[in-house]
Parts: sequence; C-alpha cells; structure tokens
Amino acid sequence: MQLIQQSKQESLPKSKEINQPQFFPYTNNQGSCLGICGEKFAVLATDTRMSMGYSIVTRNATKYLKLTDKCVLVSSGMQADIETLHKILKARLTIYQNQHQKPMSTPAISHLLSRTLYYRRFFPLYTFNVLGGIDEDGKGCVFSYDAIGTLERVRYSASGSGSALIEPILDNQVGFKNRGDITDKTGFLEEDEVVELAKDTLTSTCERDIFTGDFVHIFVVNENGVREEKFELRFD
Amino acid sequence: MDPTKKTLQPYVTGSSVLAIKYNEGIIVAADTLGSYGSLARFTDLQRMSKVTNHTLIGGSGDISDLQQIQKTVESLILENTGFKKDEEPLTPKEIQQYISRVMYNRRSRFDPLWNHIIVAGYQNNESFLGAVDIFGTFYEDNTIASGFGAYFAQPLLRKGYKEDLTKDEAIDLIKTCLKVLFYRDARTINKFQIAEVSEGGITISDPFELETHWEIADWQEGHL
Amino acid sequence: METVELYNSQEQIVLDDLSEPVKTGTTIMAVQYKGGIVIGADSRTTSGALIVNRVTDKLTPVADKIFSLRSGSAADTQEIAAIVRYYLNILSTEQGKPPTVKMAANLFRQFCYVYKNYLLASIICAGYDETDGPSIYSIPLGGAIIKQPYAIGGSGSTYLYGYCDANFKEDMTKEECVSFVTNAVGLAIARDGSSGGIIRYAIIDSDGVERHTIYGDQVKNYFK
Amino acid sequence: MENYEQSFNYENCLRNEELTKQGYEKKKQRKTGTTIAGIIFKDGVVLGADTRATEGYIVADGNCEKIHRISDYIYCCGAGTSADTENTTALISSKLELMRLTTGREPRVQNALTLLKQYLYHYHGYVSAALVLGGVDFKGPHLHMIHPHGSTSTLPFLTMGSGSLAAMAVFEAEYKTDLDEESAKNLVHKAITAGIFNDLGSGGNVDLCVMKFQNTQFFRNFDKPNKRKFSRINAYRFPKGTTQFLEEKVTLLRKNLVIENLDKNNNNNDNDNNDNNDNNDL
Amino acid sequence: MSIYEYNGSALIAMAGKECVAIASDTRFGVRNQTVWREAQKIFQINNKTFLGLGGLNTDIWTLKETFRFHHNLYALREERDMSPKVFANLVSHVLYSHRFGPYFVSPIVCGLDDDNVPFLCGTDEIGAQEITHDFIATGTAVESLMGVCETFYKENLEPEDLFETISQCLLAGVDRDCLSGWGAVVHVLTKDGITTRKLKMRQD
Amino acid sequence: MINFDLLDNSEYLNDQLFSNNFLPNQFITEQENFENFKIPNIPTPYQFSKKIIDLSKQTELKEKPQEKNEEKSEEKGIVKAYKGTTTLAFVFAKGIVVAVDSRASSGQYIASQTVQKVIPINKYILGTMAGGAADCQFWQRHLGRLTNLYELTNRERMSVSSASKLLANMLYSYRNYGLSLGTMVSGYDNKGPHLYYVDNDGTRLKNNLFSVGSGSPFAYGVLDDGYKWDLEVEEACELGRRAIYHATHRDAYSGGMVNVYYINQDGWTKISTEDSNDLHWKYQNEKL
Repeated sequence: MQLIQQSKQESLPKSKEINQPQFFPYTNNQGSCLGICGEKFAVLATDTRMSMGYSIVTRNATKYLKLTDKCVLVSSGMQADIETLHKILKARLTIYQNQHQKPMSTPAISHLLSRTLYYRRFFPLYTFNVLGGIDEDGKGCVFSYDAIGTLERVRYSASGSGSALIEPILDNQVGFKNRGDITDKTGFLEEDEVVELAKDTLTSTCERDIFTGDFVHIFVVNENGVREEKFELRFD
Repeated sequence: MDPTKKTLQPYVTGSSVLAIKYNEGIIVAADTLGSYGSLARFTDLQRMSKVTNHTLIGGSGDISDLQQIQKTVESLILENTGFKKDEEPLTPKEIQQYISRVMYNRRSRFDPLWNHIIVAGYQNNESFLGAVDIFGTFYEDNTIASGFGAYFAQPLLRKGYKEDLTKDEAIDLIKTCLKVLFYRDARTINKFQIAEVSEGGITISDPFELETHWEIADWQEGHL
Repeated sequence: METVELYNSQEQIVLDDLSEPVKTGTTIMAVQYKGGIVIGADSRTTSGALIVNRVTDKLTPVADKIFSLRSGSAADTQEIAAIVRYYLNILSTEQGKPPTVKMAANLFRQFCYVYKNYLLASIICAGYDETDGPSIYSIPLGGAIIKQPYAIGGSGSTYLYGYCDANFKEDMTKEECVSFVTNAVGLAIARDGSSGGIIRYAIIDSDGVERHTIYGDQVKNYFK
Repeated sequence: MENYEQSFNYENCLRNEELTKQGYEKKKQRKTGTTIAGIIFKDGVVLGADTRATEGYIVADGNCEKIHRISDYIYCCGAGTSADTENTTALISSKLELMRLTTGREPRVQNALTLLKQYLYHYHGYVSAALVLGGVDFKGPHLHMIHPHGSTSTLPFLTMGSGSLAAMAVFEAEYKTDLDEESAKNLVHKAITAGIFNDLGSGGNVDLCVMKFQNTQFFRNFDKPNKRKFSRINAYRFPKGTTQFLEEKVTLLRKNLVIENLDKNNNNNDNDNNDNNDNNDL
Repeated sequence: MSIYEYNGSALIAMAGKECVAIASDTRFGVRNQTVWREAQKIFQINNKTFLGLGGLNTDIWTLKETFRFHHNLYALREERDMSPKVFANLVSHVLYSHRFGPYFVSPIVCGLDDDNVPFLCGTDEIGAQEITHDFIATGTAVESLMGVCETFYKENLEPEDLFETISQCLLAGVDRDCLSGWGAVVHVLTKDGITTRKLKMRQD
Repeated sequence: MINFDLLDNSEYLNDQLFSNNFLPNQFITEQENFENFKIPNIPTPYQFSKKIIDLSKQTELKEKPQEKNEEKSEEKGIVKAYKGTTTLAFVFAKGIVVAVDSRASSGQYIASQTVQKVIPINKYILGTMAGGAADCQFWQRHLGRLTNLYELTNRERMSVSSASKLLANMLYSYRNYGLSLGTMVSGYDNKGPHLYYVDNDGTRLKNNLFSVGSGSPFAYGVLDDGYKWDLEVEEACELGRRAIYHATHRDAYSGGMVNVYYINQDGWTKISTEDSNDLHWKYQNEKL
C-alpha cells in the first residue's frame, strides 16, 4: 500500500531544547463575519476593521472574495492567511474554469475550501470563514467552517471575534429557537428582512466587541447575481 | 533550516516610517537612524529607496532584511524589464503584492523578514499607498505609519487627512508627526528625510532637522 | 546586548500592560572642581522604547546643598530620595546644623544595601558641606559606596568612560567643569537611546546652588 | 468577624495559588483600556477621559465614569484595573476628607499626590492604578501623573492608559503655554477623541472636568461621538407566551399583606425612609 | 479551563419601567458533568433587592452568607433594609478586600430604590462596580448574553414584556454555552411584588 | 498524495505564482501541488499543531504552565477546532446500531447543534465522529474514497476489517502530529457485522460495543444495562437513542439531535433524528 508512508519522524532533528525564542507566525487581525441563507438567496456580511493588538491598522480592509456569480466567501482572522487562502481559491477556480469551461458550483466550492483548509492541518491557516451563495437548485446555502476545515451546511452562521455575540441572535431570529410564538420553525425570512437583521446584529456586535467596527460589506447573492452594500458602524 | 542561522531577532533597526496621500501624490518620511539595541549606531541611514521611476519603498525594522527586500525587488524589476521591454513597468501595486508574497513565505518558513514595508507609488495619474508587515499582511490606506508611528503619528495623520490635502499641508502634517515621534520615541533622532512621490517622479530630500520646543521643562523642575 | 523592545514580540508593544515599571535609562554625572561640584543629567524617562517623560528632573535635592542623581526604577529612586530627605531634615534639626554629604550618602547606602534584592536603584549623591567641602559618592546597584572625584552613572555612562578618562582633570575651574559636564551628557544623549531630551545641570559650592537648563534644541548636535 | 477597613484579606491566596497550580487559568480582571488626559491652562486644570470599560475583548460598560472625585477641587482620572482605580481614589478621598475635617483646611493637591504615591509604592505595582491627578489649590493649578509602581511626574499636559500615545500625540502637536479655558477644553476633547478612535481599548463618550480656583465643573458625556447608527428595535417583538414556563409563583410584598399589620410586632418592613448613604470607605 | 467554568453559570438582570428582572440558569456542574439542575444562583436580600452570583459555587455560598450577615447586621443597627445601592457598595467592598486572593464570583445586584427606579450594578471578581441603566450579563455565557441583550433590549418595558425579553435573551445565550442551562429561573420585581417563573428549556 | 517533503518546493513556486508577474511556464496546474499537507519548517513540526490547535479533551485540564521559558500561554491553542461528542455503536443479533449526538463545541462555546456525526464511508460501512471534527471528516472521506477505489479495482467490497485497518495505518503514520479522532468503523461485509474502534494513536480494537467521546461514561451506563445480544431492532434502536439522550443530558459537551442508524446486510439506514430536548420531555412524562 503505497499510501501508507513511513513516518519521517526519525529523520527529523532530535527535539533537543532550543532556548532561542522561536518566531510565532500567527497574529489575529480579528473581525466578524456572518452568513444567513433564505429560500432563494443568501446574505453574507463582514466588517472592514483590521486590527493588530489594540490598534487599528486600517479601517478599509477587504475580507471577502466573490468567487463566482453565485458564491461569496467572507473571512476573518489573520489577514495574511486570509489573502493567501483567497489567492489559492481564486487560482483553483480559474483552473477549474479553464478545464471544465463552467464555474464551480457553490457546494463544490464548499468542499474545495474545506480541503484547502485541511491540507494546512499541521500549519493551519488562521482564518474563520463563512461561505454562502445559491446552489445548483437555486436554493440559498451557507457553509460554516472552523480553522482546520470542518464543513457543515447550515441556515446561518457567524465566525470571527464576534461570532459568540451574533449566533444566539440568529438562533432566535432565524432559527426561531425557544420561540413559543412561532409555529413554523423551518420558515425562511424575506430578503430585505435578512439584510436589515444582518445590519442590526453587526451594529449590536460592534457595541460590545472591540474588534468589530468601521464598515460592513453586505453581499446579497440571489439569482440575479451578487449585490454589494456598504454600511457604517462605530469607529471607536 | 538550522534555527541558529535565522534572524531570531533584529539587530540593527530603524524606527517609524510615515506616509500620507495628498491631492497630487504621496509624502513619505522617516528618520535616518539605525539603532543597535539602544545605541544610536548609524546616524545617516537612508531608509527609503526608489525602486522604479514611480515607486518608493520605505521600511522600519531590521535594516539587513530591508536591504534584502530592496535587492529582491530590484532583481524582480530587472528580470521583468528583460522579458517585457515594451510593456508598462511594474505598478506599485504589483510590487507590493510581490513583497507581500515574499514576506508571507518567509513567515511561513519561520524565518521572517522583520520589517514593516511601506510602498508608495504614483503611476497613471493614480497614487498608491500600501504596506506589508512581518506576517505578509498587506493593505492599502490613505495614511500609513509603521513602528511607533502607528501609535503616535497615525491618529494625527488620520485626523489631518482629507481628499484635497495640498502638498504643503501634507508636509506640515508629516513634520508635526515627526516632531512628536522625536519627542516620544526613544529610537528616533532629530534628523529626518522626506520623500515626495508624484507625477514628476520621486524626490528624496536631504536630511534636515526640526525645530523642537522644551519650555515644558520648567514645570518639572524641582518635582520628583 | 539589550533587546530591542519594538520588534522582539509579536504584538509590537503591549500597550495595556501598565505593570511595566517606569525606568530612567539615564545619563547622570557629578564632577568635582576647585571649590565645588557640577552635577548634570539628561531628562528622559522611558518604559521600553516609549518616552514617558521627556523633561524629567533627575537632580533631586535631599538637603540644601546635597543632591541625589537617580537612575534605575523611577518609583524606587523617588521613594528613597523622599525618605532620605525626610531623615536628613530630622537629623539637621536634631544637630542644629546642615547635614554632611557623607551622612546623606550613607543613608542612601543603607537603603540600597539592605533592600538590594527589592530595589533597582543606582544613585550618585553629591554636594557641598562645610566639613569636607565638595564631595561625590557613587552608590551603584548592590549598595556599595565609593567616594570619587567624578562619578558617572546610568545606561548612558557606558558611552562616556573614554571621554571622561581622557578629559577629566583635577582642580578644574568652574567654567571648565561646566563645559566638561555638558559636553559629556550631550555625547551620551547623542548615542544612547535611553538618554535624551534636555541637559539639566547645577553648580554647587559654598555659596549655594545654581541650577541651569540647556534645552533640547540647544544641546550640541553631533550628527550634523 | 472581619475588619475590612484595615487592609486586604489574604485568606484565599493559598487556595487560589493551588488552583492555578492545578491548571485553572486566571481570569482577566475588568480593565479600563482607557485614554485619560489632563492639561493645565491659564487659571486651572482640565481633565478628560473616555468611557469604555473592557473585560477581555468585550465591552463591559460603554459609559462608565473614569474621573473620580478626590475632594471638591481635586479630581483624579484612573486607568488600569478598574477596581483598583475606583477603590484607591475612594480611599485617598476619604483620607483627605478626614484631614480636611481635622485641620479645617481644604486639602492641597500635593497631599493627595503624596498619599497616592506612598500607597501605590507600598503595593509595588500590584495595585495597578495609573492615575492623572489634577486640582487647583491656593498655590495654583497642579497636574500630576502617578504610575502603578508609585513614580510620579509633573507636566503641563499628561496622558495615561492604552490610548495615551494617541492623546499625547495631539498634545505634543498642539499644546501652547497659557491656553484659555475654551481652547484647553477643546484640546483635551481632541486628545481624548484621538484615543477613542485610534485605540481599541478606549471608546464611547468624552467626559471632561474643568477645575478653576474654588470652582469645579464636571461635564459628564461632554461629547457623544459614537451614537448607535442603526437600530430596528421595534422589529423584535416577543408577544406574551413566547417563552414557555413550567411554574409560576407570585409573591406580593409583605407590607401589603393584612396579616403582618395585625401582628404588630414592629418588624419594620416599610423601607420608605431609606437613605442612600454610601459606606464605600475602603 | 478557567475556574469560572468549573460549575458554569449565566445571569442577566434587566431594567424595565418601574420594575427589574433578574434571571439565571440553574445548572450546577462539575466541569463537563451536570450534577444538579436546581441550583440557586439568585438570592433575595430584602423586599427590593436581589443578588445574583455567578462563578464558583463554593464561593457563591460563602459570599451569600457573608452578605446576609452584613445585611442583617445593618438591618438590626439601623432598623431598615439596605437599599440596592448600599448593598452594591457592600458587595464591591467585600470583594475588593480580597483583592489579592479573590473569590471567584461575578455578582449582579439589582433592585428598586425608594422611588421605584430600577438599580442595576454588576461587579467583577474584585469589586469594580459597573452601574448601568439597561442590562447586565455575566457568567460563562457572557459573550452570547451580551450580544442578545444588546439587540433585544428596549427601554421602559412593562413587567410582562420584560419577562419575555429577559427570558428570550437568557435562553438564546445559554443555548450557545455548554456549561450553563438545564433550567432557568426568572424573577420580575415590581413595586407590588415578585413574580418568579421557572422556564421550560433545553436539557442538554 | 500525502507528501512529507520538508523542503517543500511549492513555497518557492507559490512565490512566483502569487506575485502578479509569474511566467507561464512556471504555472502549475496539477492538483497535487495544492493538495499536499504543508508541514511547518521547524525542528519539531509535529509538535506545532498540537500547540496551536486546542483539541485537548474538555474533561481534562490543560497542561500546567511550567517553566518561564516555555512558550507564551497566549500562543497555545489559538485555533479552537470544533470537537466534542457522544457516539456509540453496538453489534447485536440482527445487525449494528450506531447512535450519535450532534453538538460541536469550540472551547465551551457551542459552535453547532446540527453536526452530522455519522459519516458514511460506503453503503455498508459507517464511521462516527468524535474528537476533532475536521480530522474525522477528512480522514473518513478519504477512507471512503479508498474503499470505493478498492471496489472498482477488485470488484469486491472492502471488508470492514481492512477498511478499519487502512484507517488505523493512515492515522499511525501521523502519530504525534496532533490529530485527534476516536472513531468507530462499523459495517457489514460477507463475514457478517463488524465493529472496530480506531483512534488517532493508531489503536484498532474489535468488540461488540463501544462508546466514544466526552459523554461516553454516561452512555456506557445505560448501554451496559440494556444491552443483550438478541435484542429486537426496535429495542436496539431505542437503547441507542436512550443512551445518547442520557449522555446529552448529563454531559455538557454533548447535545443537540440524537441520530440513530441501523446497519444490516443490505447496508445502512437512518432510523431517526430526534431533538434531545423532545426526548427529555418524552422520557420525563413516561416517568410520571
């Protein structure tokens, strides 16, 4: 079985104590992003603040990638890793386009992203992603990930520094959890309602999460393509 | 790679570099000090350099790594002009992207270039101001400051920046920031250079000294 | 070599960490001339590479004609100076005559020695008294006490030993001595990142104390 | 049982140490990431502060008060661990008040400075309060800064906290001697705003305190640069019955029960004459 | 793991129109294991003051008794109940006296003062007071609770609406936290009395 | 596919690729250059991901902070991967029952309540997910690919035994690299029902009954009590469901839905998906 390779552990240098300080290759530039899907659309949003420690590096970072007309990726975490991931995906999609003469479908991209993240299992890309769009059947879809590529198709998801603040709101408003007044818990919200909700959740989040703020890029992916909106948050 | 051969920490370092866009270009400024620990060792280092007719890079952090980056970029440009003679020269954006990939890869090898690089360019009637840091993070902004400048100069630059900032206003603003840095950063000396990136190309000024004020000294006298 | 604070950690400087004690990097010196002494110091107080106070007064009087020059932790040295001043006050009231420099220096020694594991304080105690005339005591870390014709201290002093060895003469005139002190402190300010700002100096002789300040823009610039 | 006024109680230290050894991590205490600043003008002092208190990266309080009263004419801004700044200033404040009552004179700023300095030095930086102390007494306006380890500086303009660099940049760039009151206020406002917008640990509103001889004006929320920009609060409606519950118990307050009144055992359940007296004197 | 996560807790207090509500979960766990589902984390101090304590259970009970002792002593000496503000000062004072060896709790004090104006005060483990006019959340689920409260809170709610809002906030927050839940109790305090409800919620 | 080459040429190529001026002949189109594991270029690469990724068992405390020159504690476990679980599977006379909960936690935060923790490897073999969610998903998908390839090549289904062995061997080659998974490979082949436990150390055990994950102690109690060899299918499914429910009730890191699968000679079928909350009130009412 050629697949089972011998571990190269033996050939590695012995783990003798190296007292010199080792460079730590990660930093967290923070930020929040979220994705909510409706019946025939998906809404994705990400803030534009990029911070390093307690200082704001730039107020206009781009943390999103329009992959196809039907698919948008929003990310947060370490900016250098995010850009690298986006470049890898862009390259892969271009190759796919050239080989197959069609854009990749959103669920296929979701698996591609998952694998790309997992191939860095031993040196993770420090990114927290939400992928959303519409699938082959025209239904809205959102995929949630962790940093090393766990993949799940969900109805809504949030990631980044404010994820713990955003997700319970969505549980209540989109997932109708614990809501005695709602009978149909599988229903979807309307498009403009979801956009309003995304704006409000991010506004609330930036009131309480110091790393989220400045502006929000909101993407609405539906059958007409991707619509982009920019929205203002707090600057402090 | 043998860990003992890496730059585990920077040796000769430069402090802040500041940059701001104005209506017809970009002003970049830095002091001329190369510190060796707390020793002010090299006092006439030029930390900004012109890499093409349109692009200037300035860097803070380790000077050896900065020089390495300058050499890499120069060879890239040499290589590039060899292949595409008739075409447009490399844009500032392309140079920034190249530096960011180089720095990201060095970071991924646990052997980073200890720099914060500022790339300023003016090409095709458009000014470009971007930066790359030790991790390979790159970004563009209207005002950029590295090192201590991120804390001291950036607030002033952000406040002072407006769409139609004139050149004189920009230079005044930058000079104020340099003065503040000289007051408050222990690794800055009062010997600065200002570079101007605009339609007419790139000019880097001779080192000059700023007027400083010390009247507040009288308040402290006699107090512990 | 001292590590470089700005780049050796990932977060460039930890700003919310206020627990970092404030230190005076410092250049301090006291020199005896015929009939008096001249004391001088820079004015920079740093925490890492950040300048907390650029016009610190490091010449702290503990009695009318006795000064302490502080280097090390700002809190420790301020506190010791305050305690010594208090003791000397009581002593002089009890004795009915001003204290001698020797007394003051030994009080400093006492504190520095007994609490040497808890303090970061290196002090030069200098002054003029009727008994011994001008005298200078140096109390380095650990709490030794050494009487010297001239004393230098602080991080900037490492740059000065050669200069002082070459230029110090016994029985200088007052003017010679003042220019010796100001030149030396200026040299240290030029090269030591932890020293800087203005030069404060004082002339102490039988007539009393004469304090002077040379503002930062008037300190001789050695980089031109 | 215990005399809390005297000093700190160390009885839990051993237990907590043991827990740390077992591997339980310590929690971050509530800090005021803070920008605080002070400036001296012609005939007084202006102090300023932002209003954000953070716990980790969560804003614990978006509009807290960081300018503490020491006496009528002495105020103090605090940065660092908020419990420390609050309690340290309260302690010194009460000491000065006692001093005022004993001597019959207004306390001087130097009094407050010495007390604070000695208190902080005593705890070797473990009481992490970084303070900007300002006040006006008969010797004129005073402004001091006290570091957690007990060292002090005296300057015409001072800043502290994580946003101090941004605020100091504004001061260094624009400070002039002999400012008038209005421009001093504006300058402090500008400095605090620089901290608020450039430092993530600082945020919220601007508080100012203007002190002149025998005259103190406190401007709570002098400027509110960060109002919430978007709200759809009326979209969230939870009609009655949204939440399901298992049990319900209604207790009426006892003074409304007739039985208690018949009893007449003078149990004193009416709390209508409560005074709000502070016993905050540690 | 922090010692605060040893037992798990989630608490919110919210102000309404002449009323306040305080809610907590009722889990008592030992790390991942849920031991008891009826744990009490909210204590009534007097007719108009409630104390909620999150954090390490052993410290919760120690402190609760300490506060009760001080409160009773005060009541005996002064022949009146402590107002919520005074009680909040007591809490902060006792906690700060343990500055260098703190109790691992995060208390919330809420109540109505003499004019039936809501009073809310939270402190951290060493007694830094945070007096607000809208809501306070604490416990292991604090981030989630902060998010929902910030979104759903409205000013001047009537007691019934306040109950629905605080309950929805608590449930939404707790359902995203592993270490709290398993039942919740909500007290709504108005000038006439106290309504206590036990919520039906997820049991995982 | 799995390349351990530490020199890692792809980095240099990436240099060229992602600068905007790469030359056409340096453009790489083969997938393999993307689909490689990237190993950090440090003397002890296999310790790196252990340090970075927080996958320690929630029931255990983190290692004590030791000497001062150890790495800074804030550098540890910055990547909070999804994890946590109660899974169980048992063999009985009429087949195999696999039951799982559906919670993924990241630290103490519940990242998802709807994770599919049963991963179909092929029509006859199921794997379960416990430990790091990404590890389980990836390796079991990979295993699925291999079994399908095997089937295409050899015209017979891969046995459960060899599938589990294959997985165990793959995991063994990554021993000490910080992988975290405890999976049960269960299925039917021509020799009958089989159940194997495979974990990240390369352990492979065969038994009739397993439960894995932080809630497994609670599940074992119910399972051991109710387990008999000759259960009816309904009874067996109910036993699995009840065991998972009890685990979700007592264990903080388990919860969400209870999914029950049943495998017999015709392959696997999903029996039910029920909210553990509904189950709680159902069982509660039964008690009354």
